[in-house]
Amino acid sequence: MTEAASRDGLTLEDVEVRVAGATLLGPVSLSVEPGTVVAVLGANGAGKSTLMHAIVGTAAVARGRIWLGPAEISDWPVEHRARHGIGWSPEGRRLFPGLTVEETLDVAAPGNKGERARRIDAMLERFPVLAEKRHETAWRLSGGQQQMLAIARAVIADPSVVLLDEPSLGLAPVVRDQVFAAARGLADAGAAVLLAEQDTARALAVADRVVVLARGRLVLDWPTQVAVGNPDFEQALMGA
Amino acid sequence: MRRLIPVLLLSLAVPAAAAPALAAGAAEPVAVSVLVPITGFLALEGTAQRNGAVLALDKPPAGVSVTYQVADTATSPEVAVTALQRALDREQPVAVAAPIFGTQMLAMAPIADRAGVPLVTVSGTAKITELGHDVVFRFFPTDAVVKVAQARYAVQELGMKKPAVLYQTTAYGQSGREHLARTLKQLGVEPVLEEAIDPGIKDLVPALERARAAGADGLLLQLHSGPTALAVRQAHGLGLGLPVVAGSAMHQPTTAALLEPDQLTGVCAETASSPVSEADPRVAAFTNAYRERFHSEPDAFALGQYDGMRMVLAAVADGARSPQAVRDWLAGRRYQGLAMDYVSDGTGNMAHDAVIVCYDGTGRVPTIMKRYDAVDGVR
Amino acid sequence: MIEAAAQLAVNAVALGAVYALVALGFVLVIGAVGAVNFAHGELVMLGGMVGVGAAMLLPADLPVPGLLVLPAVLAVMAAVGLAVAGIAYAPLRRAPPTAVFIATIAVGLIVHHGVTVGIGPEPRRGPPLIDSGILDVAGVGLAHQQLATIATAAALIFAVHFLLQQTRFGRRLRAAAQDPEMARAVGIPVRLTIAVSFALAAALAGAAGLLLSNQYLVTPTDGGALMLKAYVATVIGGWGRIWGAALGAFAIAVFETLVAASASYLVAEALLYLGVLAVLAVRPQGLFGETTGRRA
Amino acid sequence: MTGPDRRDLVYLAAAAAGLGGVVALGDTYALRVATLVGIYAIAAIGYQLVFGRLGLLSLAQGALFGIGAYTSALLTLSLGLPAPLGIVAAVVAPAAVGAAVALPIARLESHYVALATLGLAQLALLAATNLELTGGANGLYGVPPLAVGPVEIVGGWPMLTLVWTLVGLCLLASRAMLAGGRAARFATLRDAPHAALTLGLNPVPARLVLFAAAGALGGLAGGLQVHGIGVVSPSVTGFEVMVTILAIAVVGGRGSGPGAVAGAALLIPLPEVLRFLEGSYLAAYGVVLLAAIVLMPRGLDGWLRDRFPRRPPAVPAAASAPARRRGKALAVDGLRKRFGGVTALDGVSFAVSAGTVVGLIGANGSGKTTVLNLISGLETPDAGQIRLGGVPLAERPAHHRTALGLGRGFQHPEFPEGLFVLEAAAVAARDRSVALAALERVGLAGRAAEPVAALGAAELRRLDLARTLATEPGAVILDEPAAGLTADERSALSALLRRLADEGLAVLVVDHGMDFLLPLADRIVCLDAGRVLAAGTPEAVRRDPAVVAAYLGQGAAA
Repeated sequence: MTEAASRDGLTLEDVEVRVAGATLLGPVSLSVEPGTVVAVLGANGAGKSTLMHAIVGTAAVARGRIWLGPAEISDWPVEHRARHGIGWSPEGRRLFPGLTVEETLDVAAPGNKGERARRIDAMLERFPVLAEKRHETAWRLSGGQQQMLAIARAVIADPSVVLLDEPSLGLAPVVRDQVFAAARGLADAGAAVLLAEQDTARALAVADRVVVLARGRLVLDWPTQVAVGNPDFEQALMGA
Repeated sequence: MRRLIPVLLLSLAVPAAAAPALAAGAAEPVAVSVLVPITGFLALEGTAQRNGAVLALDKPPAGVSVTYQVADTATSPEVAVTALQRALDREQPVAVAAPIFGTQMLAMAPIADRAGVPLVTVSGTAKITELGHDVVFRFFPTDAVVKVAQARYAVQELGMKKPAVLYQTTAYGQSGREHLARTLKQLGVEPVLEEAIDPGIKDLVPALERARAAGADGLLLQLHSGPTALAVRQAHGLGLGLPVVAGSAMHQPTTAALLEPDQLTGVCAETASSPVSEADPRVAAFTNAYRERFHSEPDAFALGQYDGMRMVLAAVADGARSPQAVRDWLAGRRYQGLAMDYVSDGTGNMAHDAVIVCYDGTGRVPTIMKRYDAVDGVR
Repeated sequence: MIEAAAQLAVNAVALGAVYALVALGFVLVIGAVGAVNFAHGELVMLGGMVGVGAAMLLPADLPVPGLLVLPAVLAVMAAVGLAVAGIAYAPLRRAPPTAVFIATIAVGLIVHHGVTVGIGPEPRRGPPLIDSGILDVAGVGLAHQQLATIATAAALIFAVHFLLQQTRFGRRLRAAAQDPEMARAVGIPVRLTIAVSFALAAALAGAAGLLLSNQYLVTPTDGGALMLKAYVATVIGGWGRIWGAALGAFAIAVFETLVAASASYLVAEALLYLGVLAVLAVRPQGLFGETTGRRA
Repeated sequence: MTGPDRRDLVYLAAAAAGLGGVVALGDTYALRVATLVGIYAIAAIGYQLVFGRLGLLSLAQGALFGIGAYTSALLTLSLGLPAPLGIVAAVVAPAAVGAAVALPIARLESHYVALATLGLAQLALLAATNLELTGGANGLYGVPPLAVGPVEIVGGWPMLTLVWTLVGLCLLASRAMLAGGRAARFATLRDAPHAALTLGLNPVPARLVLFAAAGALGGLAGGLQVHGIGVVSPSVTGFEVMVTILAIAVVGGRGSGPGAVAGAALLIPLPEVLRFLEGSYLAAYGVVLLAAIVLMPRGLDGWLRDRFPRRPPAVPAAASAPARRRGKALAVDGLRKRFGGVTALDGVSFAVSAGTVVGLIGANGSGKTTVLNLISGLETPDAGQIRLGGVPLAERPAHHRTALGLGRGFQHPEFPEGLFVLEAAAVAARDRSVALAALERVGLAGRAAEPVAALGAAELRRLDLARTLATEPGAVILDEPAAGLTADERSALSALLRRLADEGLAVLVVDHGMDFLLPLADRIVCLDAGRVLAAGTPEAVRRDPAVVAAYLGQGAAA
């Protein structure tokens, strides 16, 4: 795609999330350029999901600001952010169990009926495993198919920022590869992709940059080539 | 909680003087309390009661001044007792227009007895005058009168030998069923079906089909207004072709209004009176006044309650100024009301006549087909 | 005998279809906000009364008065549904579910007694859907009225089904009911879908009320029993399941007609509740299980 | 308690003012309304136990009220029993009914509880309306008033005094029922059922007792009612009574006894206040009820709580209770578990000796939490054995395992609403000093008197550990106790776990962070896809190529 350069990136500026007085995240500053994949690594509870919730709007930001391109979105309601360029595939996928593949994509797609049909077709072309399950309800899909659907749902509105939270969880290795290829493909099409993962190796293979979170704070933010094989990085990761 | 205290105090202190004092004469006004069910499943009958009482109390006889207040007794004995207690304490009535709902009367009677205040009602429940509380005065024939008329008319005039009885699972329905069964037995007739019907039941076809299957040759209904209309209509729709003698609910103009005249063909009902059917100018005047005041048609409950309150006012006009005096007057005198002549049988049953009204298929106003006077032998 | 059985079966279907409309509206609100709308039975009654009132405004002797007032009933009741959402749900979004329960009880009281005072306690008959007449099918006389009732209820049920299954709005509504937060995160305006659910539920209640009002009359005290039926149907059918609730409604209608005709109303009612208890003893999840709210 | 709760003073002041109001008015009507308030208050105090404390939406309290009323009416009318004995029966019979339905009903999920109790109530109503015995729809009349010797209590001050004395006694009884930490235990059973099971709290007796008590109070109210007005009709078992009691409980504040009294004092006289509106008064009642719930969604009691917070519990001076438990070895052997088509565990075996710390690691979804759930009894293994100190556990219910010496901590611990830290820690403890000792060990002793809600996520995790330690376990199993902790907190936790092991406990810790487990654990077990991938000393496991591959991926390992 050619529009990559004109897309919006994501910028976080000293973002903090607190719940019941405890700081779950931050302060974190981070930016994701259009056309790049940033891998977010770190142990469970390090704040990866909280970071995504803050960006999506499902967790309130106590301090700091979030920018989508030139617009500050920190105070925008969740659905407003979704309609203006934030796509999210959450941890655990959270599909709508009673909706079919097609219906799931339809509720998330913008535009009139023809426009939506065009987008759905494009999405099913991009994720062929879903095409054959087009009329199957979400809860009957296999884990890999469900993950593909969650990603497809996140990107069908053509968001400029895509957040993928543990997309490879519980998937067979070959399916994991497909998921990561899909993440890379999104960035190559111009999106700013934030990828939270536990499968470090695969995440590194597709990421342009890698950041490590530990106890809610950003402890490392390096280009991938610098990180791979670097003992400090390994130390940060194992110690996270 | 602290904020509630004023509310609580206010609740108990709302003055009895809220009602309009209708001073018609120079005499010191007496108070009457109207305690009837104007909400809940007896709201229709209770509203007729209220209207009848109000019509009487608004135009007291010359020289009598009366104040009154209306309170709802809803559907439980508990609410009725509270309302009575309030009236006794705050209004000091010489008489109370009391609910048509027998269960409430059973709860109120002992309290009124202790206070010596007469309860003037149109409840048909037989038991309310059988408990030795000599303050209950009933201006509507008891089930022991109207059910006799209903059964006799069905058996003796219409020749039913195998009637089916459909009755409501309410005090009205069960008491009526008991007296119907008793009279039918005396007449040597055994019902082929007795079906209890909850007021929440929508479809009466199952009961009608059971009646048909049992070989019934007539229907005796003891249902409230809506279900009575439904039974008549569905029986008509099924083409059962059975004669119907219904309880007093059928005579209520609101019930007939729910049916087309042709559906009413041959349907009869027991009642104490049928104000809309009477040509008597005094009853016609009552009917017109009622229509004008309430924009609806009066029924026998309204007329009975009207007569009852008129008799109370007559007592007051005759100098009875205390509850005890009014009670004695009601217990001892004969009174010519609009529906009939009233006299106590010694236990407070004032009405002893019943009529059977029937619809001829041309309209919604029934004709009086047969009068059963002094059914209980009083007078 | 066969005629009688056929007649009863038709009655069961007609009653079941209307009860299904009642239950459908009830279950829509449960699906949308997870709360019981205790005023639902009163809304059915109100719908019947609105139908009675609207029919009075029509000139007499129109051929299909009931069908003519149906849109008006749907519109008025949808507005009432929005009002219920606005006063009994919106202020309590963050409150415990029992608060919504009590708030809707209060709304039910207001509707019930408002109607009693406003138009009187007497039973009313709603306008007939179409002309009265009997269609003879193999010796069984089927009232046009009843057939029209079944057809109308079925049309509305399938319209709701179509709306929920085949339109984007319906899909969004289902998505919002299943996971409101996720629904917002894909751009669905969840508050709007909730308001629409209430409006739709009340409109269905109103339609049911209109259908009942001609066939079975309407009185201001009808709400309580209808509410209980909707509740029972919904739980039998599996909490929150649209088609389960409709099936539960048919089960109740079957008890009220077929079982009642072969035994008695009392036996039928006792058996219904004993059956409910037996079902719960064997299947604590309801007869048809429960899916709404579960994640994939 | 450190002196009276200020909220109680507000209630007492309100009660005194109410009494003053009644005295000032002084007529029988005012006394009757006040008596009615008391009767409904009693029924609602009972209802709070099931609805508030167990959290079950029972719709049978109205029926229990009715059963009480009919029982007493029937016994006094047909057997000529003296009214006080009738009242006793009115308490016993509904209590028995409550206890009988408690267990089958309490295993149902929320809405099904409502339906089952509704079904029972409808059957009761059907019976009352249609049986000869109960007098049909008319009910029973001429029920004798309560009498003490020749003195009849028919109404007025005697009845008011009797009823409100009973209200007071019911409040005391309900308070006693909730004293001694039982309130916290009931709340834990209600809001944190899994934690409750692993803390050894048995839901069965709690349900039996609370359902029976609710029935007893409902029946008492019904008995008082029937002897007060002399008649009973099916309307007492009807839905309206139930709705009134439910509204009182919610408007009063869920779970609160005094709130129930306040709710009754608000709602019962309300129709009387609105009486002047004639037919519209019930619609107006609806408006006020709606306003009340919108303004106070958590009820009067919740509203007062916001203004007069509960006083913190007294913290014992010394916390030097010695632990009574000896360390016990924990071993699992051949554990298998499938969920639907997914094999979560496929023959997992390992052991944790007393006095050692074993770390259980593995990627998400590798089966770590399932192992903990099987050991603690929240799930049942398809195959395999679990032994604690040689005693087989697999067949025992979860709450028995606590008594045998097993303690479990959760990754996302649940805590009931409204407790103080010490109360939450003491929920399964022998006494509060043991709980305080446990708090001291996790570094929360200084916050013992603070509300649980004031704690952060990391502190909640420590509190969870404290309430587990307060059961004096011989072995503890912990699910990611270090997640979300700061470096300092982690080293403190690490030291604590080490100390527990040194005292002889077997400690099993699930974690992701190698830096936490490597210096702490004596042994590491690494799970992958439901199997043990590697087991051994931390250094050995860390160097194990399979583990490195699983953690860093082939690319990084290469």
